[in-house]
Amino acid sequence: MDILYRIFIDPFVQMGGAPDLLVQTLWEGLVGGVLYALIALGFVLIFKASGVFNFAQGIMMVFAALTLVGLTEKGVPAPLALLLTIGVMYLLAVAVERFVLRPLVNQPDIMLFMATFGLTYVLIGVGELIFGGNPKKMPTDALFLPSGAIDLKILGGLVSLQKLDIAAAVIASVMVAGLAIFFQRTRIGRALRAVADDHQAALSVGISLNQIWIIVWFTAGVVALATGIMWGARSDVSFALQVISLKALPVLILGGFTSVPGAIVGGLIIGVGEKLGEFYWGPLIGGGIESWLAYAIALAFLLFRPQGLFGEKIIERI
Amino acid sequence: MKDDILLAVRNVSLSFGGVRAITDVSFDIRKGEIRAIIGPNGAGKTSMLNVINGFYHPQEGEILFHGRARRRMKPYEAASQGIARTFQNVALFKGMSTLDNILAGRTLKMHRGFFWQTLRHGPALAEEIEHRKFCEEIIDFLEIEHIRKAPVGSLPYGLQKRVELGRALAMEPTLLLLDEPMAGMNLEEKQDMSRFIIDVNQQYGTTIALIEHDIGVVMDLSDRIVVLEYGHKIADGVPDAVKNDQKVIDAYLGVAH
Amino acid sequence: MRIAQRATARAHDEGERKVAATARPAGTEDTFPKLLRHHAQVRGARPAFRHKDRGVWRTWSWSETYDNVRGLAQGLQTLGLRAGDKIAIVGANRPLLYWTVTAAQMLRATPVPVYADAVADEMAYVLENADVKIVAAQDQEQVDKLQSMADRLKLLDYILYDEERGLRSYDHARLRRIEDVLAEGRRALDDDPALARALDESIDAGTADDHSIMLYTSGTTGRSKGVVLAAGRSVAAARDTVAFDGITDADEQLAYLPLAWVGDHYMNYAQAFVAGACIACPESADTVQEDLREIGPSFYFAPPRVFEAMLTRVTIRMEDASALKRRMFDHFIAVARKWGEKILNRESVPLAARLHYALGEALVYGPLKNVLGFSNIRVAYTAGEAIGGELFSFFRSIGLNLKQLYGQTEAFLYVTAHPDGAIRAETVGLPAPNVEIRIAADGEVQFKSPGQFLTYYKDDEKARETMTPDGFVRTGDAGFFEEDGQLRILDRAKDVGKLADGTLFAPKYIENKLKFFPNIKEAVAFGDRCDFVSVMLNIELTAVGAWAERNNIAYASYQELAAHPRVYELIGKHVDEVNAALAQEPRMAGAQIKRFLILPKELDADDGELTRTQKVRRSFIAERYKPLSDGLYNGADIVDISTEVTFEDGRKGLISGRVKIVDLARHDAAGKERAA
Amino acid sequence: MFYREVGQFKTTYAADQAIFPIRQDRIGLAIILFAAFVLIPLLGGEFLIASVMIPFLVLALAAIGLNVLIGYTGLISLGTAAFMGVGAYACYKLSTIFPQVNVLVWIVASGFVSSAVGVVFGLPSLRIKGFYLAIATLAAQFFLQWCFVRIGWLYNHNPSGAIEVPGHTLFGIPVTGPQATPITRYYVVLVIVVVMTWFASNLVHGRIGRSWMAVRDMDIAAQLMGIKLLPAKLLAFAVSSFYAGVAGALMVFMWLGAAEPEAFNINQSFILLFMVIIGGLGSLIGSFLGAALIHVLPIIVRFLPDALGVPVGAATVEHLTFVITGALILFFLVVEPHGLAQLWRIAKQKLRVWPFPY
Amino acid sequence: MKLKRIVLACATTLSLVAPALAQESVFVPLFTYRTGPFAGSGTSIADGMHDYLSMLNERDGGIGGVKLAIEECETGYDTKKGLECYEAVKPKGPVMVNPWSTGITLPLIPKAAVDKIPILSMAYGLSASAMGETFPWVFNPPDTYWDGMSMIIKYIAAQEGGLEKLKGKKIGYLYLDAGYGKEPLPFLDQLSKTYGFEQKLYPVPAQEMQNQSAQWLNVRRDRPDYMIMYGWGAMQPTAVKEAAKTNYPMEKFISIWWPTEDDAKGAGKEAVGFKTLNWHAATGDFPVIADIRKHVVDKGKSLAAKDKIGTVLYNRGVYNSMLIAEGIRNAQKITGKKVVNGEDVRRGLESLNVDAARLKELGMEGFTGPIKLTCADHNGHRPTFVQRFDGEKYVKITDWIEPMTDKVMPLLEADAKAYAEKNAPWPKRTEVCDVKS
Repeated sequence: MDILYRIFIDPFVQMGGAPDLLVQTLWEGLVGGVLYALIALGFVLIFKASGVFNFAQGIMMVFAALTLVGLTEKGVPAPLALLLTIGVMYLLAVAVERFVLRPLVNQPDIMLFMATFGLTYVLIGVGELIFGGNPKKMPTDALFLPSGAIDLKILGGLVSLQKLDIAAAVIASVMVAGLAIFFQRTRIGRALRAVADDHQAALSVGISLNQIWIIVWFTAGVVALATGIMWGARSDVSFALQVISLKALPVLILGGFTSVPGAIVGGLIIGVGEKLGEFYWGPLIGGGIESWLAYAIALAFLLFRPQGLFGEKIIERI
Repeated sequence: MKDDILLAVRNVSLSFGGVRAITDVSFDIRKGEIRAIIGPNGAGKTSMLNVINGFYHPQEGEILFHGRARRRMKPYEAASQGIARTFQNVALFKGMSTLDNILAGRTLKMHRGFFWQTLRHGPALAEEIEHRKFCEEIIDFLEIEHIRKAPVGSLPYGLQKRVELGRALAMEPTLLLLDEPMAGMNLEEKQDMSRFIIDVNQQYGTTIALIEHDIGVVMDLSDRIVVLEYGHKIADGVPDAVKNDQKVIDAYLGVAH
Repeated sequence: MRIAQRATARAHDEGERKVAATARPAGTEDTFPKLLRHHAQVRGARPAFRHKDRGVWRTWSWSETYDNVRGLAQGLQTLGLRAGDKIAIVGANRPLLYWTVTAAQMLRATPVPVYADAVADEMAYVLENADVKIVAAQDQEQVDKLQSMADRLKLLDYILYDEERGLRSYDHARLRRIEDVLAEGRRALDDDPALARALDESIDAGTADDHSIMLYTSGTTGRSKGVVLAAGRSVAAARDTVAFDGITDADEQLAYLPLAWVGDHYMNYAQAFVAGACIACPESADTVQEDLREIGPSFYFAPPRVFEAMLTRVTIRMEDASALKRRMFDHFIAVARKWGEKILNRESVPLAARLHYALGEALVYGPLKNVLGFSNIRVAYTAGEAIGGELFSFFRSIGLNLKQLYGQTEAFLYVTAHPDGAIRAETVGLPAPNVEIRIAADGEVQFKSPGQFLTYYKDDEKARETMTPDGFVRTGDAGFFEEDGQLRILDRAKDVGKLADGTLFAPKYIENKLKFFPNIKEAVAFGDRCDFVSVMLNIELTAVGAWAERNNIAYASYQELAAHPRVYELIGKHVDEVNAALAQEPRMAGAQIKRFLILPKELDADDGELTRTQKVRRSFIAERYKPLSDGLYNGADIVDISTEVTFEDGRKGLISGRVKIVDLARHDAAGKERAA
Repeated sequence: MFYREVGQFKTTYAADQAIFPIRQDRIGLAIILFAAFVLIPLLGGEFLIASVMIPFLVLALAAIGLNVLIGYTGLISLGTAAFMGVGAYACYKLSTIFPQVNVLVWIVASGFVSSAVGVVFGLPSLRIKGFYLAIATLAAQFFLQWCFVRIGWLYNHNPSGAIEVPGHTLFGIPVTGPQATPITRYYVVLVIVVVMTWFASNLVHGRIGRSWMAVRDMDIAAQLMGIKLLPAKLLAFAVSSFYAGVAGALMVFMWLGAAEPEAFNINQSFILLFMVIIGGLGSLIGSFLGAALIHVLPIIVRFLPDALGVPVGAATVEHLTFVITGALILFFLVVEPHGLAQLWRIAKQKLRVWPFPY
Repeated sequence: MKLKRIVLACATTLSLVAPALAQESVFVPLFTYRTGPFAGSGTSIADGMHDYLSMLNERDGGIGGVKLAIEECETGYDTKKGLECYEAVKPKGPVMVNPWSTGITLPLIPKAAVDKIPILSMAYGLSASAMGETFPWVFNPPDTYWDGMSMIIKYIAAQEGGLEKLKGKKIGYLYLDAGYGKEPLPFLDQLSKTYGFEQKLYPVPAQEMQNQSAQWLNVRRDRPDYMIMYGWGAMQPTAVKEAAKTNYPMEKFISIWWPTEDDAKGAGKEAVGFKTLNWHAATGDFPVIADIRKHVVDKGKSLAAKDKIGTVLYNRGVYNSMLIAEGIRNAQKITGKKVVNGEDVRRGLESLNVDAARLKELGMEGFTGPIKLTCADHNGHRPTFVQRFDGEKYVKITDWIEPMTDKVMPLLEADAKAYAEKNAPWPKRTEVCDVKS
């Protein structure tokens, strides 16, 4: 009975007992979720336009952040470094298109998936070769990112909102909005949407498939950079961040591989879910369950809706 | 013999998310006959086959096989009751050889368990060889000796269709469903395939239901024909009757409705 | 095929073959059934027949074969086959069909193998002419053909078939499955010892004078004739050559040639029955090459066109190889050409060359022979037509002991054969054992041989014409003996003519020289009583097609390719080379080719342009393509032609187009070129 | 070139259905086995045996397991390392609870434990396909790894949090622990790997293998052949996990000697995945080739510069190894998407038709 | 020539005929990790170890007239690669190995006695290996993690005014959820019972090192009076940042000896006050460092970044190498041999006695305290001090704090015994003992 109490009653008692903590937990979950969502967004962009399940999105994030930090450490002014990094991400997109996607066109999806594994290893190696394996500090000030916290004394307690986290949320919203406009309003964006449905249709818009790939990968690279800056500012920029990026995978399951809103909503659900789980239920089984909770949530979800939250129902044709 | 009804479709309706694929269709297939289902594109022919072998479950109506009614049946149950099938777009196991594909059709007839399978000696091997013999008869029958060990993915389309037929035959079906067995074939290949279909029907007494676009072939091959249009049955009968049916002529000439 | 096949033969799984200790040539038996009985007793467990069926090589030992043949004989007897009756065999190489031959011989009936690809009319003629009572056919296709001509064959009682598919629903009043006949016969023999005794007696009663077989010659002119061969003579002839080539029961050969051809009957039936060797039947015509590789025969016989096709395939496949590999291949083939034949002939060769050759053996020749299925071959023969020197020496140089023989149906094959160590492409060798040869005054080759035929069936008149009064057989071929005693064949005696200026004109000789080029499939030479020699050519579609592909020449049909100017250029070079070669030969220098053209369609036996053995029917072609043959001699450069063709499915159609005729420069006898 | 297939004909189906129907292949196999059983122990140094061969064999076994799942049944799994972990921990527990039973028994038995766990995590595979399933298997990876850390019972509450391998003997010869010589351990691993490879080969060539491949190539058609998807997939999970489990037990007991949960982390899963991909999906030989390449290549990269006298920092070499591994993966995917096994098949085919190109 | 080398290289890698090393040298392999997730820490340690030994070679021509053959082997902090390194160096006759990873140490422990290669796992690895009677071949000076925990508790007690004041206090323990972080758990449990404080546990899974917000939310809820951290790699800077975010008083946040300057710097000035244990200085103002600069760094023979010299982990590497060098020197002294082997160095380490005078000779006066090992005690259980981060560097703020050896020893003994039992048959000690304590 005690067990049942601790599982089903106690956590809620705690929530009620310290609403400020609950709010804080939710906030932390939301912020974490936003960052997961950003990584997932990169996945979705690429998957939507090229059908490639880009496992390298995580390492792209690390690589982008490392490049930025590496450049600033070399004394390049931060804004310039930012531009240069964007340039590097563009070159990366071109290289990926030229050396990975183009030769692998028409290969089964799993091959492209594996190729992004190879890409991951190459980027890790190159990244470490150039920047070394040391964790690096994100020059938040130089990038005009706020620091410090806003402390709200509410609910009989204190809810502390890091300005950085707020910035992350704002940037994420801006990016999503920007991408939405890009997809809805621009010619290239429409082509990108078309390519997801029909490669031929895209060609009729007058953009070659290769260009589209470059654009998508570049866009994903920029998203990765933004994500990298945020994560880097929260902890340090190091290759260990890549493991965290795996968290975007359950987000994808939840949101569906092709849905931008799905990535956002999925990210938030996963973020909040795992924080609540870890905070209120984790201690029951010794804590540290965050490492798999997200996957478990996604898996449970998947069993009921195999195509994800926003994915289209798969009708099998024969 | 020929009047025994093997399979009856009774008032079957099927829809996908509101889109009607089949509406209240009934017909039957007699033992030992070659039954054709024809109709313009999108008439619901393939859906009908999918209903028969349990891949789709109709919202209304029922299917009687050997006189027993069923509404929901899994495809593998259909298989174990003796319904085999080929596909419109060849659905072979591309990574396997011709022989392995045909042997795969014997799966239901093979019973040696996991233990013997790991050893691949004694009973498992004996069983494997026994079924190999059976498959060799099919290979001989379909005249595909020369591609016995070739991976099917690399075979020309016509041969793939033949292998697929072989795989279905390996199941020793009572009812064989052929979905456009001659699509994309040239004249000679069509003649060969027609010969095989007739031989199967005669030699093994297999009942055959087939979908085919080549009306000439259908008229030659089949004993009776069902004509579907937009999911409705518009005619049913022997080739001559169907050929002269006004509705059928309209459907094929595309008279406005 | 589910015929008795005991475990004995299974010991030879995986193709392991051991020389049986009991190997010794058969002795006194003078008929094939007696030979069979002998082997069943002496080497009962040794494999006699193999057939790739349902994916594996089913094998029957000699004793199983004997049992099966006896059963079949009994079954045939039940169906009414008696001594002196004729039974036709139509189909591909199948143990059951071979057994039918022996079973008939057991009953002292005469088997008559018929070309399976013959059109109904031809076949009907043969069956009618031979007074066939029963036909053993392979499958539905043959049965259908036979039934279509049933009204013409008054004597025909039964049609037997091997493969049941498609036939089940046929009216079985006069239709039997060979297997069933065999099974019934066996049952009868088992049930009734008297029958078995009677059969034994029938075997014993067989004499050397029995009509062992009747082979219909295709004949370049007129209807084919049934060559009647006697049992004793056949066995004696085979016995001689078995000894000559040392064939034993360890030998194995692939039977893939038409049953009705003397080559197959001699090599795959008579010799095997004498020596106790094993006969392997391929799975289907499509798989012969593969089956050859699997079986790996030790004795091999093929007409030149088979070797030619093989070399063509080798060349084409090598064209697609990487540059490095091609260079290696070319290098070692050059080495082989230089030393290979010498090594094969056991001449003295420098050690360095031997080593070089050994390296080539490891890298090229060995693998090549492996891919072609030649690795185990001890002796290979070619016959039927002249073989190109290049072609011949190519196979010899890579270590295949290929020899030529000259033979005739009337001789029961062997007239001459190459002895080991003295092998030249131009000659056909020394007289075979116990064969006497002489050159008649008009240059015709005449012989007397142990296997010599008895007569032509129902045509003693013709037979008498063929024989000289002193018992020699006229071959109809013109030839002469070289200094070393080897015979050299020029052409059909009646075809050898003279140009208007009296120069000797041997059309076949020129045609063969042309056909030795892989790009030329057929050649028809004209010139008798004309001012000069001219030829009509067929290109080899595979070879020229591959060449065209490499040279970016687009074509839609054979006709288009044949008329392509660059193809003309290519073929022109070949013809010119032939001229250069002819110029080197004193007898032939005058008969160089002055004009040639490439025919817009492939010559085809179905159109009567070739015989069933793929020999050109010169006069028929000249007549059929009259505008062209006229054009060759009236100086026209371009001639329009339209001609009827028969498609594969039997439909007829019309082909029309314009054909270009090309003039060539002449080589003088010293080899230098001078204006024509 | 080395193939002389002339005269190798089959008179029975048993011979025709043999896994190595060509005599030269059998000879080649015999040579390889001879080398593995005789030459390597005889001539190889301790490093070769302990750090190259044993890991290579263990990884190859795990790769075979993964290949059953991905290559033969078409189910992507990113949790192989965790199943290896299950095997390792199961073997540890079993051998400490029942120390009197021979450890080799437990190594095999641990495969069954892993198998059972594998089946549980394979259950979603009926509803989930493709990448979705791949991600679902990550749940297994992280959850199981968490268990290894969190459940003290699994590691007998060792303060080190690791499982350690006590010495066990077989016929008086130490097979585990520090007393066991590399050669002994090598033989144990080799025998197990050879036997299990043989089993796997039998499986994939028979009815079960065909039904897996049918599910992989065209699951709809497979169902219509009468193949039930869930049992087929679960069996693949079970067999795959069994192999992974045994490999995991071998890894700890025969190779590492002690292991922390980190030994079974996601990286290990990825590396096994690379082995299977580079080696060739749906090929047992490929699993070996892939394991050889992925495991041995870094060793060579690491020792080569040194041996060549080129001073390259240890760290640089490590980075280069990453780049090279990644580049190789890309290279193979681009040049030969079907992996080393396909190269091997092509090479073999070339040798068979030598001197012809096809 | 190149070809010959390649052939030779292949021969050595594959057949591994152990290449005969140049005579008159002592082979010291260094297992390092300049790559992988912990490269940040590993690089400094590797540089420190490498540079000190190189300095000895450059300055003194080695030890006792024998050159040191130093060879780095990259482990990437990966157990499998570590074992590979071990197998690779084994044929070359190393006098000891420094695994620099608990994961690598554990499988090596049983091998040491068999291969006769001593293991020096300096303040990491298996705590119980401090018991020389059970583990004659393993050395883990100068402290075990349990010693560390006891000293942190003692420091906290000192802040509160005595051990008895701990009663009722809440002490949080943030640890890497792995063997290393979990090891002190039973000891902490024991201490909390003894002194009546409440322990709060915050495990950080290895994959979540950089994502600790949940743990720190718990911290916020529980409001522990003190926080203890056993972290590693990226976990440490993240923890400091999270602590700052959570407004946790930095002065009450005490870590075991692994955090670096960089780990704290990330949180900027909010990290001021963060404390860690240490047993050696964290500056470069010592003769020994000067010598390293002079003989190694300035000659361009060091891989170390200039600003890292004299930092916590660099100095730790130097300290580690000092132990190596002294062990070898001692072995030479005991055996009288110049070229010593693993067995000799085991004896050398066992009778190691670096006293104040010797430290002075080494140019390490004030750098660290004396250390003495015995046959029974392979650890030394040396006192440590607490250093406080001042925004730039760590500053020593306490005097030496002695560990609670009395509490630690029984645990170690029990553990060693349990280890020997679990790994039965564990060999009985037969090795000679030069110094009976």
